[in-house]
Amino acid sequence: MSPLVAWLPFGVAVWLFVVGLYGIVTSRHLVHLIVCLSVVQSSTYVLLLAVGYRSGALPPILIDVPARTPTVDPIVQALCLTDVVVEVTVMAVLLALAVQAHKRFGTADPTRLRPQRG
Amino acid sequence: MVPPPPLPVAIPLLVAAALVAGNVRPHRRLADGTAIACALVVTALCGLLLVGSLRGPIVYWFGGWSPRQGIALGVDFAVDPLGAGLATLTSLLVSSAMVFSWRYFEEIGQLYAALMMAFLAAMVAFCLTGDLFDLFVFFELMGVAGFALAGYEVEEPGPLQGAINFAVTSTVAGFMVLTGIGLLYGRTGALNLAQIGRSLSLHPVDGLVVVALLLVTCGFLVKAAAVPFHLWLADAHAVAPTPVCILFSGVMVELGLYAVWRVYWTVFAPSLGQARAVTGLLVGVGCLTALLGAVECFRQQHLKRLLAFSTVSHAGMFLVGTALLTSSGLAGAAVYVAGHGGVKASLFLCVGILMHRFRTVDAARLKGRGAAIPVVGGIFALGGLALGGLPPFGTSLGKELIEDAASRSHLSWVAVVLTAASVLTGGAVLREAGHVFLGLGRLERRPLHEIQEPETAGPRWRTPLVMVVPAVVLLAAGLVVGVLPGFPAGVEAAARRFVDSGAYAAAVLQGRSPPRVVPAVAAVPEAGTVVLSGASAAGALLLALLSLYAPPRLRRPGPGRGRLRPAAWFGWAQSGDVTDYVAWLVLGTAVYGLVLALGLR
Amino acid sequence: MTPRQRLLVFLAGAAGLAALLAWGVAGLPGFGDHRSAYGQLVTRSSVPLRNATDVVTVVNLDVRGLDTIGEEFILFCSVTAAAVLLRRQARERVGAARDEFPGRRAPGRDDAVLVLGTAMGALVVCFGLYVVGHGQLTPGGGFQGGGILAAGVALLYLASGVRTLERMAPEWLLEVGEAVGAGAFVLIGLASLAAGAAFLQDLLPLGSSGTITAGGTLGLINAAIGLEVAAGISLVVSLFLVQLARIEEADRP
Amino acid sequence: MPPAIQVAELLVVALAGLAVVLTRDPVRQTLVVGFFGLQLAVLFLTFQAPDVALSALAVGSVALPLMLLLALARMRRQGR
Repeated sequence: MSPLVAWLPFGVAVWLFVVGLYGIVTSRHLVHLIVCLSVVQSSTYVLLLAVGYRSGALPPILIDVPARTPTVDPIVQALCLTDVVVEVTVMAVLLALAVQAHKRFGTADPTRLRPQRG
Repeated sequence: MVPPPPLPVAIPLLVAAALVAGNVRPHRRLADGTAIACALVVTALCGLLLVGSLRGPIVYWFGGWSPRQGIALGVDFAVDPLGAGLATLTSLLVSSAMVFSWRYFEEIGQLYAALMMAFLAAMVAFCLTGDLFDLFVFFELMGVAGFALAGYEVEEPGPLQGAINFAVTSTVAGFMVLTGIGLLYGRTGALNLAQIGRSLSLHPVDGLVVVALLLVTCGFLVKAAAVPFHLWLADAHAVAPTPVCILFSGVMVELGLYAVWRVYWTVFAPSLGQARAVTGLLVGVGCLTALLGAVECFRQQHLKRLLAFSTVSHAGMFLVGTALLTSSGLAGAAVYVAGHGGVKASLFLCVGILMHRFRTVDAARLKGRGAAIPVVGGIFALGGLALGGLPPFGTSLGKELIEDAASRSHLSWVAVVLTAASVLTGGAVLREAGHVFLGLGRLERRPLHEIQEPETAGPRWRTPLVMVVPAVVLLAAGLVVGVLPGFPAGVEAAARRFVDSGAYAAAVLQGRSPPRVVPAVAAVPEAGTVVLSGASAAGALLLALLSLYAPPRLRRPGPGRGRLRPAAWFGWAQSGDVTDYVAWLVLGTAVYGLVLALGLR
Repeated sequence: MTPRQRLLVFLAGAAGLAALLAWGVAGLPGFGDHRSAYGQLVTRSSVPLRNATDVVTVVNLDVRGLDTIGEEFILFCSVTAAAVLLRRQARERVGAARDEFPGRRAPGRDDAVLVLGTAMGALVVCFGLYVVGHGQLTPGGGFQGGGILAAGVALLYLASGVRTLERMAPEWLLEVGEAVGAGAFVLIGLASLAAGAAFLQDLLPLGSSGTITAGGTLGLINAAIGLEVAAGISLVVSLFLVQLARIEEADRP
Repeated sequence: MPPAIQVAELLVVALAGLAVVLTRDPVRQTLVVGFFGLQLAVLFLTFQAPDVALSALAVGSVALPLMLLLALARMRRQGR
């Protein structure tokens, strides 16, 4: 049991990745699809933060802490911050596209956007 | 004089911000002029960096955070000749695109120019960076600008669908890359490419390394359109505005490949070396992509879609060259990329001119009408011959170098695949040249349903000079690449530098310049492959004539139904449905992973 | 593809992908055992070198500042992209949104809502400014604070209605604010370059640790990012709002 | 071994992620994704990452649901 729990954070990351992809593939609404994309993205947050975690360590805020206190890794947190921005921005562009697609196609079902033929 | 490496990224970013801020009182000509000037300045800066990096890699640490105690702290630009060369090609194409789009995009003021500048900065930074996470960041920046540019024509269903398919697949690909980065960081605690490579080689190769390689490679291969990750490409490239198409086809696909190999040679090569599993997998995938793209290309009558599929085919050929994991294969691909960038961009511009004059890119509606613009017809036909492999174009030189490198790796059969793909793509373009510009042939075609709205304003009875000149210049550039003496030898030297992981790491982490690489001697293609190139161009011409004049039952299969027809199978996969594409993406990644897992264990 | 075929393709792939990912994460050091020399080195040098106590901010804006420039321009591009994609088209006109919902009252008519909402919005805006200003000291910074500021603006809109908001923060102003914020970040980097140092190298006095002036340029960069993020997110929200009020004369299905 | 609070929060996040995917009605899904964002923020707090938690909170439970609701409102108006 114990090793399983020890790998739980990574397992949750893998789970969110696959579940989000399942949602995308079976989606019948563009907005639903976009939200599922954000679930895939949250998998990367969990993975990054879990990778940088150190048991018993403090957050990397150095107010009132002795100089040698172990802290969790600040690098992954910086990466996660960037990742969060990427999330909100990609969502905004995709939602704008989805709104326009709904206007043009009269539906938000990704499988019913008219296929183009050459 | 070597300029500071941040400049070619910082200047276009600043210009992009200024253009948006100035959009309160839009002034189109001023904005376009600024953007063209900026792109030209960036071209010059990248060119100077290229020249400077011939003497040894230029390593630049942002914020002055150079490595301490052998550990890279900050973010670096590590400029080497191949990266700088690709950045130069990129900025050159952006300059041409901005000149060509003098008459485009009247309704959004300065925002188009701003998006193009941000796109330019992202692509240049992508070429120069030496940091794995920054590759991801600029991948996303390129993506976001690209989605907007692809979906620019929001009045049309096609561009919206293309942009959505592009955005969703590309974003999933980005997360795959990021997951790979997370795994690598967990093992090595580093983000600098050289540092990860060094630290990874201290461990034996295990699942983590294989899976990280898989995720990063597949993520970037989505941009590079390898089968089965190529499905989004035709949807997006066929509908983007013409000036944007030349960037998508001319460099964005190539940038995906660049990232795959930059990461492979710096991060994974110290532990994996020239892994045979990687060569086997990616040469195979490359051949499949080249053939599939070529066949699809030959079936099209929508001219932009035709060119988009030919890009898929060429991406496959580049993948073959680079996947040989030898410097000569890489050099061949680099020459090919340079030649292809010029030729393909020129072809797209010709289609843009047709669109401007006749409001359609459907070959069925264009039959014979192109006779009014014979110059454009000449450029288009020459471009078709160049794609077919006519010496001395850069495309044919690149193809010959890849074939030579393959035969040295005991994969001579690759030449057959490359030639077949060249004959098909060149033949398709030449067929349309005959059909559209000369009115030749007895093709019976039904017009396509969709009529694209015109992209341009202004009078349609003449072709503006700002449209023709870039097309001529770009085609000429594709030719110059093939005849410039010393160019292949220089590229070969650059490629050797690119694959030398040890020297790269020493330069980045210790600041040691590697010993000067003696220019390679054997950078001249063998006589046999040159003859083969000429033959493939002749074959393309023959195929074009055949398809124009052959009796109906021998001609291209129609888009009709029928379970066993390959056409039906292609159509089935190329459904235009993004949920399908993501399903294929997942399956493709799993299959690649299986092959790598079995091969690298 | 039929949904069934698609699901089969996906399930086959997903089973493989999940197995591969599991194989990959099995190679990671166990959860909680992470020891990165990189992180430790940055943590140890952040107070002595920068007088800043939030190491994440130091990493984000200084040590790995280029990441953040890229990130800010991703935001900048996506806001520009949204403006391009949601631009007014030839056959659209602006109509009154509230005609569409006859039975409902438009928000912000009630005095109590107006007073309470404005007060809360003002409070949230103050908090956002605080978070932006103290980014280098405590958790938070330009992005988080900018997000909170945008939330405050949204609250003000809910309380006072879209017309008031348009008068207070019209689209062009938001566009300019966003561009100025993004451009300022690059300018700060270029200023160091012009002064003969490396791009983004800190040249300002570092202030004393624990005060708002600590960290030299970090405060300036946080302010620039805060401006960009607040204006950018507000602009996206207002673009979507304007979409609601747009009616197509000839809707094409 | 992660402490109990992290284990609990991880399980909540895993289930909430599943719930987001399985909620097919986009309007209802917006509420679920807001909850998911909130739980992610709590998880990040237990991971000692207050900076990330704060931005996840600002994005995941304010900006994102607001954009989603506005986009959905536009689509719904179209359908009328």
